[in-house]
Amino acid sequence: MQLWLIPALPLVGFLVNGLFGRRFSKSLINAIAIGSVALSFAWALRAVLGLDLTHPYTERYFTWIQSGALTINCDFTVDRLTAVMLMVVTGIGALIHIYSIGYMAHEGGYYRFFAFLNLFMFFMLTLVLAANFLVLFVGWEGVGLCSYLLIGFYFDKKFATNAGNKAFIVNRIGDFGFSLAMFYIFKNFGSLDFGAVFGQAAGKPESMLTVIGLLLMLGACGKSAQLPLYVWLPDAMAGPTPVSALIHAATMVTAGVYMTARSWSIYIHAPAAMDAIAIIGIATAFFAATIGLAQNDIKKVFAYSTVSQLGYMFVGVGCGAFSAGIYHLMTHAFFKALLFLGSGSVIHALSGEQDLRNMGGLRKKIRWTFLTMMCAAIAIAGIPPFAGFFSKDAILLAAHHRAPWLYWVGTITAGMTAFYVFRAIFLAFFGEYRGHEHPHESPRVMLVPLAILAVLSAGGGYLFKVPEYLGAVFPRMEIPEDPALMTISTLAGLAGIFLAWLMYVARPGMADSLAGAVNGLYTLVYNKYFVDEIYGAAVVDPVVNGSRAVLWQRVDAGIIDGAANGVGDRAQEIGGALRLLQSGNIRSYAAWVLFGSVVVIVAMAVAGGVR
Amino acid sequence: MDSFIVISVVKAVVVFGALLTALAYLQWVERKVIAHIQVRPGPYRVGPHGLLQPVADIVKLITKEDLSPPFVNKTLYLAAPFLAMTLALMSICVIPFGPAIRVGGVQTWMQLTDLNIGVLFVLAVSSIGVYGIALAGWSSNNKYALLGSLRSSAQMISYELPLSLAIASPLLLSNTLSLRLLVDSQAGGAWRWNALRGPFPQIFAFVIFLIAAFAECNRVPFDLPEAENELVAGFHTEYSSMKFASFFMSEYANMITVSCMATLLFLGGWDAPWPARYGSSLVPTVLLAGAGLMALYHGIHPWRRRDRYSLPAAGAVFLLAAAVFLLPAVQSWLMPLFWFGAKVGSILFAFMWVRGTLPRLRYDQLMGFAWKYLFPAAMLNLLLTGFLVAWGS
Amino acid sequence: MGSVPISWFLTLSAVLFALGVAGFLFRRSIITVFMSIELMLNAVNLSFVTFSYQLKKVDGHLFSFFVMVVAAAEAAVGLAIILTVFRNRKTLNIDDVSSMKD
Amino acid sequence: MDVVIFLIFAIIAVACAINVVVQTHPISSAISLVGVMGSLAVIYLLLGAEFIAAAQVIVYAGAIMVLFVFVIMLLNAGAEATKGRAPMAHLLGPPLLAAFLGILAFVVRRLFPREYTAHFGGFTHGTAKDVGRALFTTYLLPFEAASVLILIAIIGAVVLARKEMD
Repeated sequence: MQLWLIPALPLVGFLVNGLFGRRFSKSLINAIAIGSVALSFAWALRAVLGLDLTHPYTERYFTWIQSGALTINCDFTVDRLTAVMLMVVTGIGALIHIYSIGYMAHEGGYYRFFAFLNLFMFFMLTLVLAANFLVLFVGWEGVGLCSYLLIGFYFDKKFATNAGNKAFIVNRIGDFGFSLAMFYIFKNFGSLDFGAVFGQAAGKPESMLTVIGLLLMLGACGKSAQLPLYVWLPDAMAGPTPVSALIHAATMVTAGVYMTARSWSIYIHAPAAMDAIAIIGIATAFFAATIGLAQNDIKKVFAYSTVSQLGYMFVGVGCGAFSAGIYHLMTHAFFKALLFLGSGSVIHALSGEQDLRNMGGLRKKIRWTFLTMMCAAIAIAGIPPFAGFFSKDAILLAAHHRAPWLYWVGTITAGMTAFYVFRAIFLAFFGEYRGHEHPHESPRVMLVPLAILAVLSAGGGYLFKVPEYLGAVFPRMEIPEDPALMTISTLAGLAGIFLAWLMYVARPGMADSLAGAVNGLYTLVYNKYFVDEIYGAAVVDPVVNGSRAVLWQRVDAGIIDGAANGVGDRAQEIGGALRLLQSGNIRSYAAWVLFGSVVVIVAMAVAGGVR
Repeated sequence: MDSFIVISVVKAVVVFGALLTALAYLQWVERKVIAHIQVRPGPYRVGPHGLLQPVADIVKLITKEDLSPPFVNKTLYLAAPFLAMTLALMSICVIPFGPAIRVGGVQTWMQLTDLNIGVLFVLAVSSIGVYGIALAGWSSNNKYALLGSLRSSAQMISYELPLSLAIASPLLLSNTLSLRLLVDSQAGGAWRWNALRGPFPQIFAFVIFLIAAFAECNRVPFDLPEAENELVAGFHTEYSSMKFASFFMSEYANMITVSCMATLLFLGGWDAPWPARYGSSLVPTVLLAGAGLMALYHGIHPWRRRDRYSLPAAGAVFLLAAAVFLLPAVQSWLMPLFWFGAKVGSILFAFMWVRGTLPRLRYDQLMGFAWKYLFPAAMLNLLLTGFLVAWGS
Repeated sequence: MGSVPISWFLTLSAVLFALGVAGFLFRRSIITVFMSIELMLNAVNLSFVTFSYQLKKVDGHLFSFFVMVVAAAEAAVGLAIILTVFRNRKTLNIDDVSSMKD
Repeated sequence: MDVVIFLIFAIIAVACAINVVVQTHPISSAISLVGVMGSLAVIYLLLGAEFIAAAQVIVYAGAIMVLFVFVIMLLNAGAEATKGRAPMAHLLGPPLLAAFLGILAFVVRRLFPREYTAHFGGFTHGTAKDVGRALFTTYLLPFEAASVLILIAIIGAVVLARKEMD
């Protein structure tokens, strides 16, 4: 089936655009970048439709690393989980590539942007197709690299490069956990192949599996922006909006969820690790949702919303409802990509304005953007029959099955989600226009992807019955349908929408007075619980100051420099003594050489060469 | 063992006797040839047609005063002509003149000794040959001599490269370094000679070899080391009597060696140009008989009085020789000798012919020609030959 | 027809090598020093050929062949350097060419 | 007879080598060195190294030493000065040299007892064919490297010896 073509096509696009793009016209760059991704999508579609995926289908290419007991093959594998991810990544990726034509039309570094996007596609598809942990890790690190490159796309702006650095460094912590997990897996399983590892998982002691599970979870927390490593994701909005949509909403950040779901056979035997995932997930969901309530930057709102929704996915996989987690992953990819792209369209319309307070009344001016974003907002609020309802409901059902309090917190979070998303919608599209720019509708090349995603957000829940499709992959969980729970969560969503309407459309002053009433709480939430400041004080400052005081002034200046200088000084002294030998006279040199060779021959003779 | 030594000694005496006589008479032949090219009679006084001129020359050179200038480096001054002569004669040791013969029940080769690496031996000896000239010029402590020997050293080093490369290509065809086997590999007629045979006739190598050989022997048009109008007499300005004669003889010995090498490498050695059954064995008889008959005719109609007796006598000798070539007993070894001599003689004649015809080159032209034309041409020829030989095998 | 002990060849090689070293040490003309190096190389070649005989393998011949090649290259470059030195310094005394120190 | 031949040429070689060292005039040294090389060529023949013997004469005596003689003549190098300023060499040299030679002779004696002998015809694989075969199979890479080395040497020599064109 030549699975390697799927990631290789974007790689070719990256190489061509990256190496020669500077001299290409924009249309040629578009053709290469989008063509490669579209072909990749087509090939992936062919693979998914053409293969019988009830069993994993693996292709072996070559032995990558051969070292002692360690054998790493470069293998790609496809099963139904991979198929879902492939479709999401290539499909949404292709749409966002198209959207980017319009969004990036007036930006510098056009070829660079598309080259990086293609490179990202390559790594993401490698990650998804990988048949062992190390190849997955290659993709994992590669998407991290692309994320870094694209967050810092406006590298002449300080905050963008800082955000890129932050994302990179925070992710290192997670990767550290992932690496340890791989070492531990190899030590205990003797292999890193998925098939071999997951096949043996059932027979291994629970404590060991728990350790592996927790370490993998640490990696997933870093990549998927869970507590306490979520801090990089909101900052990552410094990148161009299509990047936010593709990498920081739809695909890369879900890699942690994918990896956790992929490792289900480890987790299923490590209940403690699963509990940890569920708890972290629900905590993140709730925590991020509260922050989202008070943000004024439209992209920040959706960023915290992303963190929150990723928390939902974690709850899903943590409760054993892996298929529900993946289901939500897919629907989230639809509506969150749409929200970001829509907000990008809004920002585009306002020539770069991102603050909600400077918007308003855009409903009539950019009608199509408004309509599509409404679809997404309803979907994320969990109102039936939009896509978000089905997946969120599946997760909440599983959560209730696991522990009722998870369900209740999740439901409250769902209400908050509906509230802040509609708050953003109402602030942006309703009321009077408060800005100064002259808004204009986005070009068709941006609107078509929006429309497609709107259709998917609205009907995706019906169109793609992911849990049933994935039934062959994951262990079946018998959870009875409960109309009451479904109703309650839907009502929570509706309540959130109503509250938002009340506060921002019906009585615009109410929000401010409410904020004044709970001033302390509002300040806390508005400043994101001062998490960045706490991290700064607790981690960053000690490291920086400690490095400066101890590592630099003591270790570096004292020991390392001292050693180097000392060596130099001694060498100079010895050289000064030896300089006397250097008479510049070749014949005396020859005499010394002769002396040396006599010594060597005598030494060899004495040492036993001759008896 | 004893017979081996005796045979070797006999062969050495015969070969060197013949060689030294040939050297002496080669000088006479050259003077005659050049004289006829220049439409004058040449040596004529001593003996009939000056035939005894070489004897007179030898007597003159031996009896001349042996000058030894006071400013020379004695040892090397004396060693140089000796060295030149020795090295010039040494190559003859490995040159085969003909096939195996039986004399008085003893089977032997018409060759002093056969080496597996005969060609390399000749090359080696000729490559040291330059010392004689270089040392002679240097030890004379005379700037003309020094200039002459410097020119000579540079020239001989330069022309040795195309010479070696030109030698290499026929070796590729014959696949041996032994001079005797080299001839064997070319047996069977002119179209089997290395100069003519496929896959790639070595005619170019032959021409390159001859040109380089002219330079190696310091012959016109490459006789810069002894260009008398620039350098008095070049490297042997300070030499006289027999020491001078040694240089002279070594030059002629080198010519003979080189001609022998050309014959062996390119012209099939002692092989007849076509097989005996088509009458190649009659060629010497016909030639000698023709010469004898012509002499008889001129004896009957003499221009001068004394020709009435001398020419018929010469004609009788020629006819006798023609008859001898018809004797089957001697034909087996005389025919190879005849063909070998004929080929060597033709090349020697070419040496003289060129000397009588061409002017001398300028020094920079000489070096430029070697490095810019001869060397690349020889290289190209060798490459092509190697390629075609590899292709064919 | 007595056979020659292998050690004689090697001793000859050693003697020639030592003479080369002596020439290198005690002679002052650059050219003679250079020639002493050639002498040492020749001595080494003799050892190679002798070992080749002793081991009944042709490899020693190859080594001495390569030594010759290197010696030829060395002679070409070395003599060119000597020419240059002489052109610039008007001397061939090796002790006068010690500007690397000063 | 092998012994006689060996002794004759060994003595010539050593005598010429001594002459190389003691002669004050470079050209005398050079001629003596040619003598050494010629005698060594004969000894090579004794050891069955036909090709190397021929190459020794052609390359060493016929090319390298001619080059030396040529340069000596070109520079008109006279006899060298008798006074030098390498006290270290004169101080260290003789005893070290004696020690060096002694040790080498000792080692040779120990490692090669008298039973190891050589005679003419004892080794017949030194022909041009054998050497060539080894050269173009086992030693092909060194051969190519050597050819590159020669090319570099040619260019280097030309660059060094060229007259300044300014």
